[in-house]
Amino acid sequence: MTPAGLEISGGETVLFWVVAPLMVLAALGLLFVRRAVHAAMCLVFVMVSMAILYIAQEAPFLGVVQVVVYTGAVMMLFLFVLMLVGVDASDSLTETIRGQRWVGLLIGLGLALVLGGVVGRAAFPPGVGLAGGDPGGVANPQALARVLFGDYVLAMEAVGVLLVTAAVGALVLTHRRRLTPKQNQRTVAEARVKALSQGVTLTPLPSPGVYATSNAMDTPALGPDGEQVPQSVSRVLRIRGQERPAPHTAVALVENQADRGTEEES
Amino acid sequence: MFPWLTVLVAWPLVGAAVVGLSALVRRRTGPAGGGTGLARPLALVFSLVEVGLLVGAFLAFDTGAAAEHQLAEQHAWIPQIGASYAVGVDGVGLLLVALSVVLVPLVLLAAWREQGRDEVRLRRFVALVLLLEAFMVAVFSARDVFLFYVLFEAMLIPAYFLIGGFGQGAGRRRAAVKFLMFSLGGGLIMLAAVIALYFLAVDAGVDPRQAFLVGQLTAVDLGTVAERLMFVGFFIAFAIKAPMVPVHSWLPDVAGNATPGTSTLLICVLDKVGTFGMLTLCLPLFPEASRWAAPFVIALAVVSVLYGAIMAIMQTDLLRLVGWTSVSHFGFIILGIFTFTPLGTAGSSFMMLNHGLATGALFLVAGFLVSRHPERSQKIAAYSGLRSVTPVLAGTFLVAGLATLSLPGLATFVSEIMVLIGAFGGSPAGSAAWAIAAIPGVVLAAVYVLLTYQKIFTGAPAAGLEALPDLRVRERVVAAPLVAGLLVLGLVPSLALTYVDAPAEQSVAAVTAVDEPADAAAQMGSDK
Amino acid sequence: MDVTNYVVLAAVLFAIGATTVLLRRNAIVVFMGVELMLNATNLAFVTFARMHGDLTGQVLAFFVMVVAAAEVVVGLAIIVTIFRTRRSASVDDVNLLRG
Amino acid sequence: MNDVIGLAPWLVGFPLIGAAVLLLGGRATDRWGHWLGVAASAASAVVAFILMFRMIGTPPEERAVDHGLWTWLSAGGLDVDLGLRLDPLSLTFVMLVTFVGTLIHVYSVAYMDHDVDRRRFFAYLNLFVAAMLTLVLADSYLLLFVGWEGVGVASYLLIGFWDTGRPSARENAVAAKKAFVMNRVGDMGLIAAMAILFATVGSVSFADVLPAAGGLSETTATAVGLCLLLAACGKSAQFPLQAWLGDAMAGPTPVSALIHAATMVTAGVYLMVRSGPILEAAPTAQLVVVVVGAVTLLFGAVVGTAKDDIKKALAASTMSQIGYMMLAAGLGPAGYAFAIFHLLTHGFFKAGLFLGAGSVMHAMGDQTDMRRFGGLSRFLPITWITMGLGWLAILGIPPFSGFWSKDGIIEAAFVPVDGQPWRAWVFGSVAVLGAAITAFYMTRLFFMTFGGRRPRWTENQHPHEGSPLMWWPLVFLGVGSAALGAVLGIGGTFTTWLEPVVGHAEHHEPVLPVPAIITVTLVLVVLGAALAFRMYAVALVPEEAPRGSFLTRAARKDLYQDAANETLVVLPAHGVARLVQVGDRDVVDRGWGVLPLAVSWFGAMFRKAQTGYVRSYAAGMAGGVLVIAVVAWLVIQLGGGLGGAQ
Repeated sequence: MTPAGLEISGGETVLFWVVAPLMVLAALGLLFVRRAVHAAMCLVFVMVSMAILYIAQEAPFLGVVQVVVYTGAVMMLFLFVLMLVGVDASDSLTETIRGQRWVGLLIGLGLALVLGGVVGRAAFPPGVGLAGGDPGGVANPQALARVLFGDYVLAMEAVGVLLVTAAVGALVLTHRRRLTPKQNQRTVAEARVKALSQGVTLTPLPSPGVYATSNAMDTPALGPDGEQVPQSVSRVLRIRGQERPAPHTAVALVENQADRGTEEES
Repeated sequence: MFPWLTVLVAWPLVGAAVVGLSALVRRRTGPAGGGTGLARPLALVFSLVEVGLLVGAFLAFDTGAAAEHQLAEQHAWIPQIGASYAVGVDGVGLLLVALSVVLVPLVLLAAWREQGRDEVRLRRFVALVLLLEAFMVAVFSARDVFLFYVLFEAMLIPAYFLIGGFGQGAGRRRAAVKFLMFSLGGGLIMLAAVIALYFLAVDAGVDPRQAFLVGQLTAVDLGTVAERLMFVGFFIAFAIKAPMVPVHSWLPDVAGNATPGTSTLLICVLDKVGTFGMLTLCLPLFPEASRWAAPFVIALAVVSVLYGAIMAIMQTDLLRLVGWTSVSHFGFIILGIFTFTPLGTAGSSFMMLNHGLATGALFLVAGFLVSRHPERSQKIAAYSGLRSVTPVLAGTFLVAGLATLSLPGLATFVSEIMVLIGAFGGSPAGSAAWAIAAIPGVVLAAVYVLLTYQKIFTGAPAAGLEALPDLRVRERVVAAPLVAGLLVLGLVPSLALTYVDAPAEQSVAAVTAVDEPADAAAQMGSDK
Repeated sequence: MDVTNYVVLAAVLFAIGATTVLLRRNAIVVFMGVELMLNATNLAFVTFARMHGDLTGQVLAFFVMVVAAAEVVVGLAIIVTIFRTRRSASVDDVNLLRG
Repeated sequence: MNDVIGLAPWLVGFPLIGAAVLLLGGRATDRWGHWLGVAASAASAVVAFILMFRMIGTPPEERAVDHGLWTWLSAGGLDVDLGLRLDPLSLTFVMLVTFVGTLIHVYSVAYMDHDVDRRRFFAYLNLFVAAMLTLVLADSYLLLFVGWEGVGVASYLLIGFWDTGRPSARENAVAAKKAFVMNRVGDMGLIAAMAILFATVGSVSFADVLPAAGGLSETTATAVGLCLLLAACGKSAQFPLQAWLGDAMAGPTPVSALIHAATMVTAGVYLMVRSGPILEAAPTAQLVVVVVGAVTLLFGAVVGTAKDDIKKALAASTMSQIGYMMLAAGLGPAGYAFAIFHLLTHGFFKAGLFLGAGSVMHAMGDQTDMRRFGGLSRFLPITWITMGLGWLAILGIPPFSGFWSKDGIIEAAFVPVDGQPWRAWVFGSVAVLGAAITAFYMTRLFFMTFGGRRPRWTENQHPHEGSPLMWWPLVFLGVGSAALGAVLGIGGTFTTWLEPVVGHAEHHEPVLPVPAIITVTLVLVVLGAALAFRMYAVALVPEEAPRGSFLTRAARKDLYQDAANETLVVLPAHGVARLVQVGDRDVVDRGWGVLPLAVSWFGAMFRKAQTGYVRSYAAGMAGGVLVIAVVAWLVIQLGGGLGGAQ
């Protein structure tokens, strides 16, 4: 049943049936993927698809705004914050609030059913279409601009103020007050000298050992007595447990040299 | 005509504002007066000027027409809901206004050193007292039910802070909340009745833009059931305020935890709103319901008389004891009002005044006593043998106590005997028997007063109290007007009775004028 | 095909968004759910505008976008602030309003 | 009479001003305060004499004068003028109060010489005189009540005069409180009586009430009469409210003499006589009055026989003598005159006896135990003689004054009322028996104090007569005890004097001939006195009281009056009070506490829903939306589809 004033082309139908299921899938991804980054990507997909649908629905301006504002700005902001919070922060999907999962699913399903049911059963007036409603055939952005800056100019202004306020608010909220004095080279140096008594060295730590058998960043240097020097390996590697012992040939070599040295002396 | 009542209400408000602003003055002139600031002297001056204004109001009042509400003013306030700013006083209202106005400077003076030397605290205290004064004056002169209700609730605000913020006892916050909850509970029930009254009045043809004027409402026939329900609504609020057994529980806690000055204002003046409301609202607005409820009310009143007195005897805390004596006295007042005799009603009206003077004196003197104790103990057992140490204090306490037990020659006696004699001839069934049943209250009064005096002032002086200072000049200045007032009104009570006689006659006439159902009248006739 | 299909799609997306809000614990993902719901309503607005031939629907969708942008800014700022103090982005960890 | 009536208010005014000056003046008046007190009382006495002489010169029917001062209270139909009623009855009292009062003031100047609070004492004494005069001069029950309670307060203050700084301070204070509270119990009766009178007669002034008394129904009159009797019992220490009088002896001795012997305690008798017309309308009440009088008469006499404390013995005697007066007051007009006559003579001889006792105590260093006296006649001759006169007077030995008044009462008691001879026999015998016991205990008192072959003093006693200020009043009172009865009694002078007030009593014949009554009485009196003489003057008196018979022990304990009061009144009352206290705390207060508890219980319930988890709240919101949507949908479906669109 196609309304009289509104012709839906076959192309649009195809477009809808291709895009809509993908959108739903991506949206469900929001629900089920573990990593927040992936969820964000899903949402980006939904939004871009949404922009396509807008354009298909005679709203080219909104379609462009959707891409620029949502995918371009909002989602980038999301990704930024994800970076701040930790990109690999992933939810465990086990539920901690008792019954929340079932309640949530039930409500979601219920909403879908009720809303869909209402829409499905409602009798809508015959569609008009924007081209039919505007015989002058003014392009969508101009028409929208007339309404926005005509009937809704006050709301427009208010929304502008709101945006500015939000920006300032975000600044204020994320502003961190400095609680300790600013560090400079001198203070750092002084602090290290002061910390000497606690076993900190002023000099740089020894560099890792360089041996032909390995690429060396993960192997400790050897002291003159053949003992391995753990500090010479990066702390990160040590904590991750990725350090390797020095090759035993090198150890033997050093020990031999040390023995020879002592023999010569004796 | 000069708007005496509005000025009397507005002046303390101005005072409170000026006291609040005095903070600015001091900052500009630098610390002066030892850091206690201008608040106390300013407030005292304001309250004394208010006394002067009161004299003006008395001169403008025509005692020949004491039953009419004089000095009346009326302006539209919120005409959409029928509320007007209508004030006016009959003799009873004027006396109670006078009581409030006279007690405030005395309380300020009595509390001069009570709140320490912190300037901010002092300023708040006196500002609250002045605010309370304004509300009290206003509530006694309100002639619009809605205005009355608003003031009735508004008084709770300063009272709450005075109890909870400036009290002495450890349980003052709890007591303040208890007071507030009881009062608000009563006020809520009253609010329902007030709203119902509006609709019924409008239905009955009262001008909806002035539907709350007492003068108009008295003429409205509300229908038996509605009238009785509304009577109950008003009465419960007033009984809580009065306070009457069994809704008295808040009173002893407040008396034991608030400062004596606060208790004086609260129990000696503010609580009179309860009995005043019964007299000036319940009786004229709901005459039939008043007659219907009278036997029950009288019974409760007599129970209050005895109950309060017995509880007073059993107290170990001096200030709580004084609080309980008030329960007993309010019982007498209510007994007089609800036996519907001109004598009893006039006695009750007079007693409202006298109780303020006598119990005020007792509270304040007890406060002077407590303030002398090294630990500010309120326990009676903490004192002993002080008659020889502080003879003037002892004498003043005894006089105040004798006034509380209604010694002939003092004003309280006149009112109490008027109530008892009047109640005996009252029209509700069983009045005579209940009046007789209330008489043992006078014996119990003697017991609680003299037992207390005996414990505190006789015997050997308690250790640590042998060198307490006697009453200071400031304290004597506080006690003297109260004692003098009690004596003068005791010897020449007609000074006050001219104000209450005609209103009493009128309110009794208002109640009894409504036609009795024929069979009831016949039955009453055969009883006599 | 019928324009109501778009509305049904909007309803389904809205429900999914709501479920996301209810089920996910990562504050950022929850927030994404909110965005999804807003977008779903926008789709409905646009569809209705087309259906009725009235641009007001598009205007409203536009306003929703702007307000949503402002909301995202503030909301994310709040999330960042909370993360800074509590080292967590889970909405379940912020339960100071427990009665 | 009218030219001097303007002086009457000064009777009250002088002592009132005296009291006010002394109380307000404080220590500044310490030096001369006591003389101001004496002067105030004396000024009153002078005014009383002037009024007295003027009244004697007035024809009997014009002797009653009401002198209004100002409208006291006028409200709600009760109009009471503050006014004084001057008639022979009140003037008799005024004379007694001012004359004896002044003597006692003078005596006190010396007696209280060493007391630092002497000024306060005189202030209270003045206050008492003012209140007592108000009581007797009042022209209405209401004003009478002012005086009535005024004397109660004065008595309270004076009994508890030594309420700090002495070992017995607390006991004195307790005694004072006991007196006031028991008086108040009686006062309830007066209040009730006034209430009934106002409800029936519409007034409480004597001028309205007394003439209307005849018109009262007998029930009303009986009720009023009994209420008044209750008041009288409280004030006059009559059975069953007698217990306070003995303890009241804790006050300084002049107080006991003035208040608790001569004047205040007899106010009950005054009230009865003043209310005569009401009692006459209520024969039942009259009978009760007589019974109360008779019981108290014996009660006091029995207690008196066993007391070793000289003041307590005299107090018991006072109680007993007032019992005589009360008995007479219940006999109607025939008894009134004798009641007042005995009141007057008793005022003199009992005041004399008390002041004598005070003199003895003063000499013996405040010792009151008669077992530690003895042989004092040589050291205190004036006291001995004056007390001797008092002793003979109270015994009723002719021609001393007690004989004239008491004998009249005994004769009146033997007159049958309403043709009921049993009453005459019962009450007559009680009166005679009482006289015999009186003779016994007074003789015992007298000889234990002054007689005996050897003194039983404690260490370092040097008894001597006090200053002239102390013994001159004794002399005056002694003369009064001896002569007053004869002066006023012979030829019925006093009866005639009172006739305008109490009415003329027709003469009725007693059941026994009068000479026989007198003879029997005298014989029994002499026997009682002789018995006492044998036991306490001839025989040796042990210094420690022997255990004694059951009756003696009971009498020493005031016939267990305190124990009875304790068991019958105090304990139950205390129980009730405890019950009320516990009830208030656990039922009323806790009952109201249930409301906030319920509220907080509900709060705790709802609090559980506030998990703090944002997602729970979101679920709530979404669920709410869902529910609303479903409901709206259902409503619309049932209401016939979505409106508007076709």
